[in-house]
Amino acid sequence: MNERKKLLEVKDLQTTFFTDSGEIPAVDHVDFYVREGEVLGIVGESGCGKSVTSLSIMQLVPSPPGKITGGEILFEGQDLLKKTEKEMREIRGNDVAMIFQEPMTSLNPLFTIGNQMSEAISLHQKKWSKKQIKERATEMLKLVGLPRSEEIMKEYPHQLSGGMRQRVMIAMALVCDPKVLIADEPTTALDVTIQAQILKLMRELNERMNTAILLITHDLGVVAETCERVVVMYSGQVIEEAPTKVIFENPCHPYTRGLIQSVPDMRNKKDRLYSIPGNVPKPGSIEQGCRFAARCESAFSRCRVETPELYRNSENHQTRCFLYDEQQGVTSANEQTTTRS
Amino acid sequence: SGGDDKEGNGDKDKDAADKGGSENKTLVFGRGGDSTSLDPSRVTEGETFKVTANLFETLLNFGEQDTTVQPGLAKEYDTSEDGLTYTFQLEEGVKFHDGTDFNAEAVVKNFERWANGDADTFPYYNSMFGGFKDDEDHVIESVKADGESTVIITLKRPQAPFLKNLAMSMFAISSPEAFEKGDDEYERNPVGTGPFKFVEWKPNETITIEKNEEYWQEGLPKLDRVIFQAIPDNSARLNALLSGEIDLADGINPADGAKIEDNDALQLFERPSMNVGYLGLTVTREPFDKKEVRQAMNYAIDKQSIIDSFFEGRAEVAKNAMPSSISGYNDEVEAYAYDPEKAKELLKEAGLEDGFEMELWAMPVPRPYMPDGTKVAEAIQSNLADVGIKAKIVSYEWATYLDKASKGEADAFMLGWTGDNGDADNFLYVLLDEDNIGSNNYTYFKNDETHKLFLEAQTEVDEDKRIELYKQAQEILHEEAPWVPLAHSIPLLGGAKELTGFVPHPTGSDLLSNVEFK
Amino acid sequence: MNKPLLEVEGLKKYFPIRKGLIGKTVGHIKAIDDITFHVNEGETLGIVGESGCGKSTTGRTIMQLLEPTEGVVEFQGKDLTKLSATEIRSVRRDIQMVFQDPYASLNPRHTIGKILEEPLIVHGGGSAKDRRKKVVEFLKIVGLSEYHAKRYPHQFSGGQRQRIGIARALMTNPKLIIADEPVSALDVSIQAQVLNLMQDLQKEFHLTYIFIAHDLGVVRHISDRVAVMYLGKIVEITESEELYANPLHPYTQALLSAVPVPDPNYKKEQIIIEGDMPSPANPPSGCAFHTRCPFKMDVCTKITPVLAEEKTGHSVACHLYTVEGNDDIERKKQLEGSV
Amino acid sequence: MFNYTIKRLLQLIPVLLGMTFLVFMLIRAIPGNPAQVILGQQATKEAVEALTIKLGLDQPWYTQYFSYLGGILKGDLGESMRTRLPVADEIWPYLAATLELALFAMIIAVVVGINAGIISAWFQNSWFDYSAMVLALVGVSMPIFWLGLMGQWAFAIELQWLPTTGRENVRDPVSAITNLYIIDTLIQGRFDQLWVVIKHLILPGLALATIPMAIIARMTRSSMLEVMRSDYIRTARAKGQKMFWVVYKHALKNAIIPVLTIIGLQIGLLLGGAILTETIFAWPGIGRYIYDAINFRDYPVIQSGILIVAFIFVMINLIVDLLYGLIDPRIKYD
Amino acid sequence: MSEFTPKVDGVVEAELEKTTGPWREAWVGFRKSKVAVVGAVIVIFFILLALFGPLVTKEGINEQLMTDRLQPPSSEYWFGTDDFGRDIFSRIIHGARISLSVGFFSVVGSIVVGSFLGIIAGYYGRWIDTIISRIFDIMLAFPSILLAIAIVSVLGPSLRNALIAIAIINVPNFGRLIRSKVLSIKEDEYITAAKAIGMKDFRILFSHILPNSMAPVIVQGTLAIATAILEAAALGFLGLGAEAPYPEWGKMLADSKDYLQNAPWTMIFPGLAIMLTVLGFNLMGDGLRDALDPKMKS
Ligand SMILES: Nc1ncnc2c1ncn2[C@@H]1O[C@H](COP(=O)(O)OP(=O)(O)OP(=O)(O)O)[C@@H](O)[C@H]1O
Ligand SMILES: Nc1ncnc2c1ncn2[C@@H]1O[C@H](COP(=O)(O)OP(=O)(O)OP(=O)(O)O)[C@@H](O)[C@H]1O
Ligand SMILES: [Mg+2]
Ligand SMILES: [Mg+2]
Repeated sequence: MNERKKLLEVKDLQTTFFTDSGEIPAVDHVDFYVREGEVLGIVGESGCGKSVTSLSIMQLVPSPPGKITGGEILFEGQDLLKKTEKEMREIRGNDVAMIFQEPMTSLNPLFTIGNQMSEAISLHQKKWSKKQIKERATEMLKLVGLPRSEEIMKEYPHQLSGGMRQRVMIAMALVCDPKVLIADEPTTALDVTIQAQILKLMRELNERMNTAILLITHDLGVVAETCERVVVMYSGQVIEEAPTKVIFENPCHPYTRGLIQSVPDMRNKKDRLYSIPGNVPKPGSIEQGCRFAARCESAFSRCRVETPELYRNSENHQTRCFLYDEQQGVTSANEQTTTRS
Repeated sequence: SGGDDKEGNGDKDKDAADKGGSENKTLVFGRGGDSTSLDPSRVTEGETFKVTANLFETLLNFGEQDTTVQPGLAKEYDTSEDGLTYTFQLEEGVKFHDGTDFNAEAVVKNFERWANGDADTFPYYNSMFGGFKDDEDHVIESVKADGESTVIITLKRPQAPFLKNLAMSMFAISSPEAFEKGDDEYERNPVGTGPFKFVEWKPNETITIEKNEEYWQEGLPKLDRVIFQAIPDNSARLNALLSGEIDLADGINPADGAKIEDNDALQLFERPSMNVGYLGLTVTREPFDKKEVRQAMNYAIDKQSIIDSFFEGRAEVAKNAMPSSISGYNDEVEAYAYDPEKAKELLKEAGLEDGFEMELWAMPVPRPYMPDGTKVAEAIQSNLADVGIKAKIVSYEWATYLDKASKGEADAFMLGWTGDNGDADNFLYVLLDEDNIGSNNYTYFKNDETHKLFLEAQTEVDEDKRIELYKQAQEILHEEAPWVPLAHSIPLLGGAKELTGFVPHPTGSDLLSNVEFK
Repeated sequence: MNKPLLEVEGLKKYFPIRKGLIGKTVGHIKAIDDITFHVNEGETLGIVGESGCGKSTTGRTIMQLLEPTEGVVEFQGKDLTKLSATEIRSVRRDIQMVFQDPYASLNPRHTIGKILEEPLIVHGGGSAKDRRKKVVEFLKIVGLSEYHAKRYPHQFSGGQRQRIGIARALMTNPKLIIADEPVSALDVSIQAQVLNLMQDLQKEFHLTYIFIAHDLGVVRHISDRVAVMYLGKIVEITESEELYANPLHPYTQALLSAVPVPDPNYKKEQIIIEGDMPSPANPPSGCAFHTRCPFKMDVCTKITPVLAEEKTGHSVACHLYTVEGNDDIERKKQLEGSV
Repeated sequence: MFNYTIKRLLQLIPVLLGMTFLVFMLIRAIPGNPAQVILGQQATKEAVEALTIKLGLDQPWYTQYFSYLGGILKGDLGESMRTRLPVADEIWPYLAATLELALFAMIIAVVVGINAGIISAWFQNSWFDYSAMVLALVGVSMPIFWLGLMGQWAFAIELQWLPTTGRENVRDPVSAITNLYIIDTLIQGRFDQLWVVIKHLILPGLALATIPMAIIARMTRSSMLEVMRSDYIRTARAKGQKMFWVVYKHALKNAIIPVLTIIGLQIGLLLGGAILTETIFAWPGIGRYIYDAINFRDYPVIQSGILIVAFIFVMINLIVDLLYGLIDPRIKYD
Repeated sequence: MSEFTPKVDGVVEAELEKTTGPWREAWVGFRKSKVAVVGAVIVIFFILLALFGPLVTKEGINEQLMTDRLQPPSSEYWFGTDDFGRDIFSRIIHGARISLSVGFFSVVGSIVVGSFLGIIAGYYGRWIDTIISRIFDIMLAFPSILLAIAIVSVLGPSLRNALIAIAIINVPNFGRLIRSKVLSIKEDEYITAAKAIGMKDFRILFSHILPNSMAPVIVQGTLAIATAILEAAALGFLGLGAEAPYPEWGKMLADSKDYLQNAPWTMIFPGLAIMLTVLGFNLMGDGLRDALDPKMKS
């Protein structure tokens, strides 16, 4: 499994919003990678920088006020940040495609589905005839499980339900056989039954077409069901990264642990939920120390002064917590274990 | 034409005409408003006559620059001793524009048409000849043709200004053939005997008339076409003149007179004054019911300064209710001098040593006799303040203004009058006699002596006696002072330098048959 | 438990669809269509269902914020649908609401102090000083501080705003609180805080909750009994333990299986139902769920199943459990096998 | 759509009726007797009285109102008291003159305004954006008559590039067919005249276009900015679409609806509200026509003139509303 | 029960912003916008001019000095003199008072009447809404300048009547704005919340709906002052505005129209005064819009 090539690699990415009320480092030195054919999940609470990360990859960060201020985004070894806008256009939708959280507003309400599908194709298949384009679009709609695809081509977004629209979005993203599909909370706005349909579809497409998927979500359940590997973000930073099973079986970062415990479980009723005190800080609002320190039960003095790095605590598991800092970590890790249990 | 015409660059004919200068035979005459009708007998408004004076002719004409009676379509005329019978010898061989003959029959038909009308169709006929056929006051007994070219008009009683009336533009002779098709139809398709024929009317824009090739006066008219263009705004009209889009513009602001004089491509024309601008004092309202107060007003206002500033000196200081050019003008009347002290004294006499408050009504629209009512009002206001009278300037929209003023609602109001036929009666009686209270006598001034004098003068055929009567009346009016006569303004026109033969007429309707471009 | 605090019977709310020149009614959106349930004193009734199934309408109709089309809402023995506007206003001191979007439900131009004081003013709660004291007291109860009273809603985080919303609902000492998706706008870590707070308050103040949500995990966690709604109707209602352990209605089953479980090792059988919920303006004939039901029978398209007690305290509206549906016994057996 | 149109047209009836009533009462509240005004200062009392009766102005107001209303229902707009011509015959040349000017101005305003707005939004906070928006603000801050007079002075008198007043070269008049001179000259193939007509349109057109242009530019900009932030724009960009097409295809179509509303309203305003421009440029238009009619108390002209302007105004807005439906498939009319 | 302290899980104080109300916040936002500040500075400048200017200028703005007619700008007459020999500079300063009061009071008038009608229409709906909305429709379909002319003609031309006419023609604009605002706020959740605590309609209207609909009204009001000043100038230009000798700017323009070529200063300065004032209000209105009404932010 590890043999697979890294298809997309984000290195030390920084994206900052320059607003009236100051600079917001929404993405703050973020590193991760996606392998060929892999489904990578990024989880984190609202405002932690998930969307900005994905938009940075596409270089679609609203500018002004946003700006990518540092780092590299390597796609098949080439730095996307060094490409011109024209070269980026060739990549967008062709090699790297994206779908968004809101199926209701992500389609242009004034153009037919067919029109929007065809646009996506014709931008990258310049030699195709109209007929070819139309056939391809219809075929893709069928592939994502939309019945009556011929008719849907002629319809407008508002005539479709949320689930159907999200399928159209997926079809549109996949229409040029992208190597990576970035899905930013693709099911958050949908009902559970519809979410189940969409997630199933994405899993199937991943298997069938071997498209790598970067699945962004805040729902741990979705991650558990869909992803191979998980990146956990908190306040603009990656705080933990590991294969899905590892994360759920052995969450290391206190935040990840808290997060997993605070979800009410449908299978068994707990008397009282575990809750992490306080709120998710806005990126940039904490200037010193670990960003989670204020909410962390295991925090110690160093946490409030120094900023932790991502420490590798096993071959495929990294954690941004001093508890896992090799130099001094072991003792505090033990200390921590005792306090917790 | 004047200035270099920038438009129609692609139009070769016109370019040629422009460059040749003398070959330009089209005159564009810019004016403030559009005509309401082209049938002069039906309207009272001057813009119509400006056009119709060139389409039609009257039995008698005014002098070139005055209101003396001259032959017109009638080459000779004769008055009986008792002033009741008039015999007119008509020009022969004259044809209407529609090809029908002009003759005594046609004249009779015109008079019949008017006499059978009513006050709102032929308003001037009504006011000039005392009503219509069956009315008691109707002056005209009969109009008869005597052969092809003799017309005899008999009156019921002498009317002194009768011949002058006949020279007025509204009593122009139309082709009976044409007007018999219907009054309303005729208004848009006028047919006269004049030097020009009607071509086209674009409402609120232009009226075009062209040369009448068959015109009976040899060599006239000199122009091929005249276009009357309505440009409501005075400044805009001046601009159009400056840029050469129009060749002749009336209603030039006094302030712009000098500019035209200084411009090498333009010339300034002065229209002989036949008007009066005045400040009327409503004698039924306190404190203007007191003669002293009215006189004080006369002393308080610095007419000369007003004329210098707002008429740019292009007006004559008024001391009587009519201009000096009109026969009967009393030059012996001694004008009230500008004397604030005297005014104060008079106010004191009237028991108003502390002054008083009043409304001063200012005209909202420019008129030839008063180019800028509000500004003159401001000047008057300042004069009055000097003698302790606090005047508040009030203005209404024009029709309201007239309406309210005629109801006697104003303390003091600015107004004026342009003569119709250059007769003293048309000023003094119309404006200051009790018969016209509620109509043109806005001051409600009433005086038995003047009333008697006016009525007597109306039927007095002996010119010298008439003049004497009017002179007497003016003395009384001066003493009673229902007005502060302000000015007899000289209306200005501007034209291209090349323009010759244009002689502005005091009535405001100019005959253009002698006009040409040098 | 004794007498129910609230009894809803045959409640309907139809929204007219107007059309044409004079706004003629050409049809109805049957937002809720003949629902019957009760809430006992001190318990929490959860209402779950997909978006648009009529959960909020139910809440609002009970509150008389919407005039019911038909039916009885009996609160403490009084039928609220028969009360005058003034009487209803005074009943509202006993029934309060907590809203889904904590930001939208707070007037952005009022301070928190004013927002919390308002219910007291409306219901004549003492002098200005007393009121202020009470405001501070309740701020502390929901975990905020006195100085927060001077602040404005936009200066708070989502979780804090929802606490303010809860505090406002508590100000008049209500008996029943209808919470319309109070945590669905919140992040998981915050959601846990608010759920805990609500549970604590319930114990402390002997509150009764109607807790509306679409997250089955949350509902399970907080409710004693759960009603599942589909297209304006209650399709199943029972104790929450029972529902999760033994769902009877195919829709409930599908719903439960669709919820992703945060455990990569947990393998469950997924019943993925196809298609979307039909429009309440034009509901399918018979059982509203038949268009998506994996166990559809002929009878389902014709006869509307009624909510009936299948086991003690477990009611379901499905032909699998009706006389009409019993004909196809084999099918039923098949079903039993699969559960 | 058809039903909707009918419905809207029916809804117009009370508005237009109310309009006639309002106008009717309003103008009769203005002191001044039309008969006196028509006959002028020189007229005698009897003449005025005779005309008052002839015009029916001595009747009680309701008789007058209902007889006017009856006429309207029969399609008779009345007869001008002053010129004695049926308003219906008389009004078209004025209306045409204004239509031509207003449309010319609106075309300038729309083309320049929309594009300036788009570019400003596209390059938000650029120097273009700033200068365009400051210009737009200056544009709406200028008294229009002042601008007109200054323009006349600069371009017609000092520079002599353009004619000062009027619609045509009066020495070489356009023969009116439709009274829309651009069309008339085209029909007649008089391209030399067409050029002259256009030259006459430029100054008053620009004076008139300034405010709508500024308003449209600002509206387009803010509408575009809002649209540009929306998800589907992001989607379009994520497909790899060129920014130009994202802006001009995806964003513009979505942003145009509020702009259309403004355009509709502005055309309406220009139709009746161009009095000052029409005065300054001696444009024989309907605003001036009605204004003069107010001064002359020409009741039928005022009533019918305003009614027609109002009718066109509401019709334009109806058309704009129907256009929404063509642009936005979500809007259904039934 | 005051004993009760729930185990509210150790609240960590989020970074709360300073105690700022929405209005204060708007003010902060307003201050940040350069354009808005420039606008405000202009407006304040003119307001100060209107308040105190007359105290420092030459006395007797109406005093005529015919010997000094139409003097070009000089050290004695900064902006030159008009055709009465009056100091244009002093007149413009006095005119500020007139233009600002016309703008301000006419807009306040339309806001009061418009808000009243708009609230009634929006909140009570049904037939009363239909009637009021139709009246607005009628007034809006009426070309506004013609309506103003007609109203002034009825009342007689004067400054006060011009003010009234301008106020009347702007009523439907505010009425509609308020109506639509009320309609949308009526659906807001905090209104439902207010109803749910048992609040009376009247109180909801005045304590919730009205304050929340004010922001756009203030924005619109500022912009409307700008338009009102222009409208007053237009009426003044048509001779339907201020009575002589008030130094109303539009009237000053109209009065000096004839001197455009010989004495351009008589036209340029009043024109600039109008433009600057109006520009100031427009800039300020824009800034206010951004600060008060983030949804309309551009
Ligand atoms: N246009 C913007 N201007 C200023 N700040 C922004 C902007 N967009 C995002 N941010 C900031 O960047 C941070 C990260 O935002 P982002 O949208 O990536 O969060 P997210 O993890 O996707 O949250 P959610 O789950 O709510 O979608 C936020 O705290 C926000 O304050
Ligand atoms: N005021 C209304 N007018 C017309 N239809 C309405 C109205 N309110 C709700 N509806 C309709 O009634 C149905 C039920 O709506 P309701 O808001 O109760 O659903 P819900 O279950 O609360 O959904 P959600 O989970 O999205 O909040 C929906 O189809 C909705 O469109
Ligand atoms: Mg996001
Ligand atoms: Mg809901």
